[in-house]
Amino acid sequence: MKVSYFPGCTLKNKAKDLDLYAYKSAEALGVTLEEIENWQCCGGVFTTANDEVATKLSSIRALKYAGDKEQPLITVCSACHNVIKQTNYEMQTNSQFADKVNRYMANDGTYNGETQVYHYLEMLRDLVGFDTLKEKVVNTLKGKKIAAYYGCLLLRPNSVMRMDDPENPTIMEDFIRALGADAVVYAKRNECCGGYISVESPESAKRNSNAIIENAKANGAEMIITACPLCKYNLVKNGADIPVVYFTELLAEALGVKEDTNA
Amino acid sequence: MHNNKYLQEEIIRISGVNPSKCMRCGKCSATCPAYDEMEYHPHQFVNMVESGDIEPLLNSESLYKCLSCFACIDRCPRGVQPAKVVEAVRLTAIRKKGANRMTADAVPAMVDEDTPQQLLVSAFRKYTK
Amino acid sequence: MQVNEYKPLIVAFCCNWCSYAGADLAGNNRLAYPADVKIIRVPCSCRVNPMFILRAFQRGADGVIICGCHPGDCHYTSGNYFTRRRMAALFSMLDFLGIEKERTRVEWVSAAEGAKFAATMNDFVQTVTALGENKRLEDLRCKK
Amino acid sequence: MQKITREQLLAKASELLSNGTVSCVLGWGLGEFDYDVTPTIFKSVEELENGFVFNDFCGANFSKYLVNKTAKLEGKILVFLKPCDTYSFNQLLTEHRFDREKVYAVGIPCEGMADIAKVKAISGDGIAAIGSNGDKLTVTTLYDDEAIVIDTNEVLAERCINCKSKKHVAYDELMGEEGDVTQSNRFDEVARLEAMTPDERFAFWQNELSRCIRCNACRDACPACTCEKCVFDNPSSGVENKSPANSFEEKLFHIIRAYHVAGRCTDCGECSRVCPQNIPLHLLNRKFIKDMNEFYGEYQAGAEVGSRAPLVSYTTEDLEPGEVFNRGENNA
Amino acid sequence: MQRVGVFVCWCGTNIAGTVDVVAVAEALKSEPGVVFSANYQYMCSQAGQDMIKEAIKEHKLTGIVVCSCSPRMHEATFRKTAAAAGLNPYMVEIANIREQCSWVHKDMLTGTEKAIILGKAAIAKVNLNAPLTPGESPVTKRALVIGGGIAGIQTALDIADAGFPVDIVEKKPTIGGKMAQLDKTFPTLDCAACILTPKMVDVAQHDKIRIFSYSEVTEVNGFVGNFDVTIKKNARYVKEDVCTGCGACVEKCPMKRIPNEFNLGMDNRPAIYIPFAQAVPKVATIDPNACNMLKNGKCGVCSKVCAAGAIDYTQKDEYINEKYGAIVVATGFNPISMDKFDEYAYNQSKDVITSLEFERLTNAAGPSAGKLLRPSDGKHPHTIVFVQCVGSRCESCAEKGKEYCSKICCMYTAKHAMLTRDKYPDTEVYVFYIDVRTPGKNFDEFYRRAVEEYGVKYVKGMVGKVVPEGDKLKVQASDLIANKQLHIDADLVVLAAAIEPDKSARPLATMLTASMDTNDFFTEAHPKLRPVESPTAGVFLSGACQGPKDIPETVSQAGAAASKVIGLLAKDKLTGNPCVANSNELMCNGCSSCANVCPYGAITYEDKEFRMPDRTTKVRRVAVVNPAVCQGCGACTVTCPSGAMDLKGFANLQIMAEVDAICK
Repeated sequence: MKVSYFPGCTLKNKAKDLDLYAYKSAEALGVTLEEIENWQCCGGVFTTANDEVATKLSSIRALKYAGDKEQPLITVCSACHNVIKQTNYEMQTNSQFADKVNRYMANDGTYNGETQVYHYLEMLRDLVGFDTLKEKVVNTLKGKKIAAYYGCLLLRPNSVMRMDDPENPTIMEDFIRALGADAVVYAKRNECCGGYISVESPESAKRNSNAIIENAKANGAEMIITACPLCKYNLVKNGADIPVVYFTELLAEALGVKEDTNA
Repeated sequence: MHNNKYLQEEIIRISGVNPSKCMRCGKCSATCPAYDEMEYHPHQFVNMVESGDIEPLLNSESLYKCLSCFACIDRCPRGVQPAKVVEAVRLTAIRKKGANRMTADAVPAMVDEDTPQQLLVSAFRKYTK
Repeated sequence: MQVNEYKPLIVAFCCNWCSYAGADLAGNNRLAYPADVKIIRVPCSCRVNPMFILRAFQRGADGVIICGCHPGDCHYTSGNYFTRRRMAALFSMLDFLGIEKERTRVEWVSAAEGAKFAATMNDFVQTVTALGENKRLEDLRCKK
Repeated sequence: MQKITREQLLAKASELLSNGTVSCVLGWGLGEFDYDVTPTIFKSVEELENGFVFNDFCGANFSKYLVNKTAKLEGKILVFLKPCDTYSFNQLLTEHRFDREKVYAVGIPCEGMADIAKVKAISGDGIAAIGSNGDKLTVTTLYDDEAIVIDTNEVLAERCINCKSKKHVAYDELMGEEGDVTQSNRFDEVARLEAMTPDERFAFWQNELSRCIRCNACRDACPACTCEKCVFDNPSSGVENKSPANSFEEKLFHIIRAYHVAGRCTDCGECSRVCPQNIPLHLLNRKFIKDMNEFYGEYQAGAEVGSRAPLVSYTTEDLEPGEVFNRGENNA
Repeated sequence: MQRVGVFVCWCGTNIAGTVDVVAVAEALKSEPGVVFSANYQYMCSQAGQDMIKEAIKEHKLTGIVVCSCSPRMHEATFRKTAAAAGLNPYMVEIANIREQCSWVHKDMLTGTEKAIILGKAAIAKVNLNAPLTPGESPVTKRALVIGGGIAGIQTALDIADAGFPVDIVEKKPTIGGKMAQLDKTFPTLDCAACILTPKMVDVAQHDKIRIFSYSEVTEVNGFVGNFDVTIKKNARYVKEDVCTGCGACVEKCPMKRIPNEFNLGMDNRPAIYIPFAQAVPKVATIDPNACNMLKNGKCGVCSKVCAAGAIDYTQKDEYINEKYGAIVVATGFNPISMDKFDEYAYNQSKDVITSLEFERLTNAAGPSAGKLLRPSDGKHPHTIVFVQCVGSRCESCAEKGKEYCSKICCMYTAKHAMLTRDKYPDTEVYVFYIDVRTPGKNFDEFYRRAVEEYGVKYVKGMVGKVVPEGDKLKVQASDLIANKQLHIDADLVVLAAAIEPDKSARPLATMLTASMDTNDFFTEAHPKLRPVESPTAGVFLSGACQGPKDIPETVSQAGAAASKVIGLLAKDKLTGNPCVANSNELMCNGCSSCANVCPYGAITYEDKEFRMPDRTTKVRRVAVVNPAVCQGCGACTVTCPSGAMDLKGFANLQIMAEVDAICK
């Protein structure tokens, strides 16, 4: 299976692990990630304003690129996923906006939200299948107590993201279980770490992140996994005393492709 | 209280939110992770826009405290979408000339060696125009 | 009295439960409307067959109005919903054939809306009077 | 030029007759002229070989005939259905008008049928014979020595130019390849009329409908007009009328007929095909279809058996009759 | 040709003031069919009516037209007058020349002119009138109540006390419904069991009531007065008439770990069980999904210990056919699922419970024997947070929750809060509310007492998030009055879940052709004036299946429904409205359009044989209207393309005759 892949700015820089292991693991699962040519940064956050067009064009270019190749578009960073998925939804549902965008991008032909956007986790669940994944695990993570941290971007707004139940998601827990580990369910897994607020008021980010870590630990977590570089940054920076790793790294480890990456 | 009809309509247009759908349950403010940072809270944004009392919001630091985590949007029983109102008010404020919240000069002081690009991009998109 | 003044002929179909009662209430309150309006009582607005409307025009009516309970208040629960669809289709078709669209109307009048009934009739008569005689749908043989 | 040939259909019909699947065949039979093809019941292979035809004038929609024929004839009837006919077939089943068990339906592909009026417009009157050869019709007339060759595409019937579907929605057996629902421009002409002023529209329809000679061909051919007793034939209906003595046709007959089939009309176009006065009667039906699609959501009568037509259905949020005009003005 | 008499009323000066009644009577004299025309000051007076009667007899009138006030006023009067003179009452037509003429027009000339035209229209119509006789149908004097909660129980008792046999169909093994699970009832705080269980016993002992428990309705045919119902009695593998309810089997059953639905899964029951001590009927039921004997053929303990020999592992579902004159729907409600509201952590912590679960926790017969203990660790909770409106008052397009107010939550929450503070004064009790809605007798007083006397902390605001951490539930909420975000470490969180109609209601409504709203509540025949009747004749509504209700409301509606049923069953025959649709089978196509628009399900189809002109016969499908069910709206007449369907009293020809008369 070949899919279009949008890595995003951080994955080529501070979050190289997220990217690298995504590639390696996909390969091990028989999925080829075809990186979009000349992709541009999604902008990090989606603006909900009706009258913002320019800030959404980079996402639409990526979407259209995948659409032209008749491939689903796979994202791995939560923020990219949120921005691209919300932009695509707006293209599907807001004809005025779509019209404006298509005029803007006159040279590239029209696009009306036809591309299917999957987060890497959704790809594992819906395109690969957790059962298949389970079969491919070589290093079972049995006995590890792992807490999934969703953050806000993967799940909300639910009317658009449609990834899982926004209040009681299971996709990452099912992922953890597929790898053989124990999933720690805790209430704060879908609460915000503070996100970009750490430039505006670091204390706020600290308070939020701390509460998340404490809640995960109180429920027995020995490790936290996430899909978002910013979440990871906030959690680590604000005193996580248990490891916080990208879910792709855990995946690569379980699939036995982590070592040769490092080698 | 001043009723600024023009700004009110502008914010309703940008956000696409109908503030009169609010039934004053306060679940948005109950759910908000940035509540304590804010002078005006999510439900107040909605209610003040509904009554046209916009200026205090425009001048409030609260604009920059919203995390865009969309929890208020998902948990609002009436589908009001308070975060969209906050965003619309903030844009109304920073779209004015010279009203950018962040400048490029300030960046070096903010970063440490682990700062992800995503953080800076997001902050720029949120705080500047 | 002006002898040659044009007086339109209006046929009003009123449902028994709401609009006919609304017309009665207009009478009780002595709310005047032109005598050009002649009311035919039907059990429900959904009893009004498009044939009745065409027949009225054919025989020289200048305007036809159908009055029923407000949507949701139908005595028979759903009759006026059918009326609404049927008349939307019929009126659009008459318009398509070039018949003046102002000659047909559907109005929801409850048993409590005597004032609305009178106001509606005054307005409708005025509209049709301004249009003048119905020539496009009448059957010349039937003209008096 | 049809992709399927008379020989193929004949072979299929003969086979089904011989093996006892059906006891008779409802097919196209030879008429007075080559273009005058008549729906016919064939009861033997011999009758088929002598009388069965299939050419570019086989436009007749057989669905309607099943109502009477299934009631009268013993055994199963084989019927050939073009894609558009299958919609009428389903609609009649929705209305419980015939017994599905008594029919063996064979779907056949259709490349569009010719309009004899268009042929005559090119060849002139006095057609003696029409042959078909590839994409051409060869027309021999009484007055010309040389045969006139006409491109079939030039004389395609209006309903076939705007064909709504090459897909069969009902059959027991399908011959040839299955097609798709097509993107047609069938509502363009309705939209053109809608864009006119009321005066222009009135003039248009006066001109068209005043030609009506009240022959009832439209009603008699219409697969939706299968009433046991038509209101226009029924003295106790109060609207009976049998002759074109007055402006009744313009004012009532065609409006009521269109209204009676509204939501049930599959837009097969038989009304216009059979009209000897060439009145574009299908436009009235299409107006209803277009309106209902726009008011209440897309609905294609006959697309499936048992579907509920817009006029026997409702939602509490439907638009008000007065709003149908506002909508038009906004569009203009 | 009719012989029509015309009677023009003056109504004192009410009509005669603006209409020249003499001229009207004179003008109408020459209309077709008119053989007599008169005017009089008050037609509705005794003298006026006598005049009509005499004229009918003297002139052998076959139809009369009264030009007078609105038919809504005196049509019934003049119909009686006609009937008294031997004329069919439906041969009377009224021309409304008062409300719709003299009262709304000013000058004599136009008034008179219009009155004449209205008279002519009425004459044209009466010329086409035919005598009508209301149809009669017999009434089966037995009622069916579907649902055995307090609504069904009360309805059944009231009907049975009036002397009519009643059957209750209840899908659970016992009647009692939700009320049997409650602890105390607001605002009087009497114990639910103490007031409900005697009623359950009354039902069990009533010689006019039969209970079909563990049963459901599977098919309904027929119409008002003559319903034909199939009831499926699910196999309970225990002979109901033999079982003594001793409970030996329950005690000895080895399969003991089945979640107990009566206690909402907060404790366990065996595979053979009696839901609760006061169950009616008090017989055991075997859960076929749990019983080892039924699943694997191994065990048989209950059979061995049953002294009465009531166990029957071979029992099969049984179908019962019964006829009923009236059907009462009392299918009740359920709290909605909390799955979509996990911001409150219902799925994450045992200590987040619904209000109904709280009822069981505080009920003496509940899983903790009435002691308020946390389900997780059995400890006494010191801080309790109640959250109101969970799933109620949600926007219609929201994917979770209901748009309506569930109505009962404010009061039961006040009750829970008050009782908790009363019994355990050391607990802190918070109630988060959007509005406190207490319209009801002694309701607001009750709520105020909870606040003022019992010290319940009512907070205007909502809970946004519940985070289970350690043995605490961290509650994050807003206090809108103080404009603060609150963080409370609670021990127990109680959610006032919205209520919704029972899932069995929708298929039942289809069987009954009774209409429902988008929320699956049954629709009333009229929201104000006929609140306990469904639009389908003979089907009545009782309790929360029609809308959220508390107990007193349910009981009063149950009584009202019963009185409607009694009124129906007291009749030997039902007289219908004769102005009903009828189908001319010669013209009917059998196309089903009419049935599609009939709101009452009055039209059915049958295959009929017809003789054709050529002496052959043809079988055709034709519509048949049931005059007992048809209400005469006429929707079918317009949808019928062939005009086969017509409405008596408002026939196509009659209305067209009126149109013609007016337009002439």
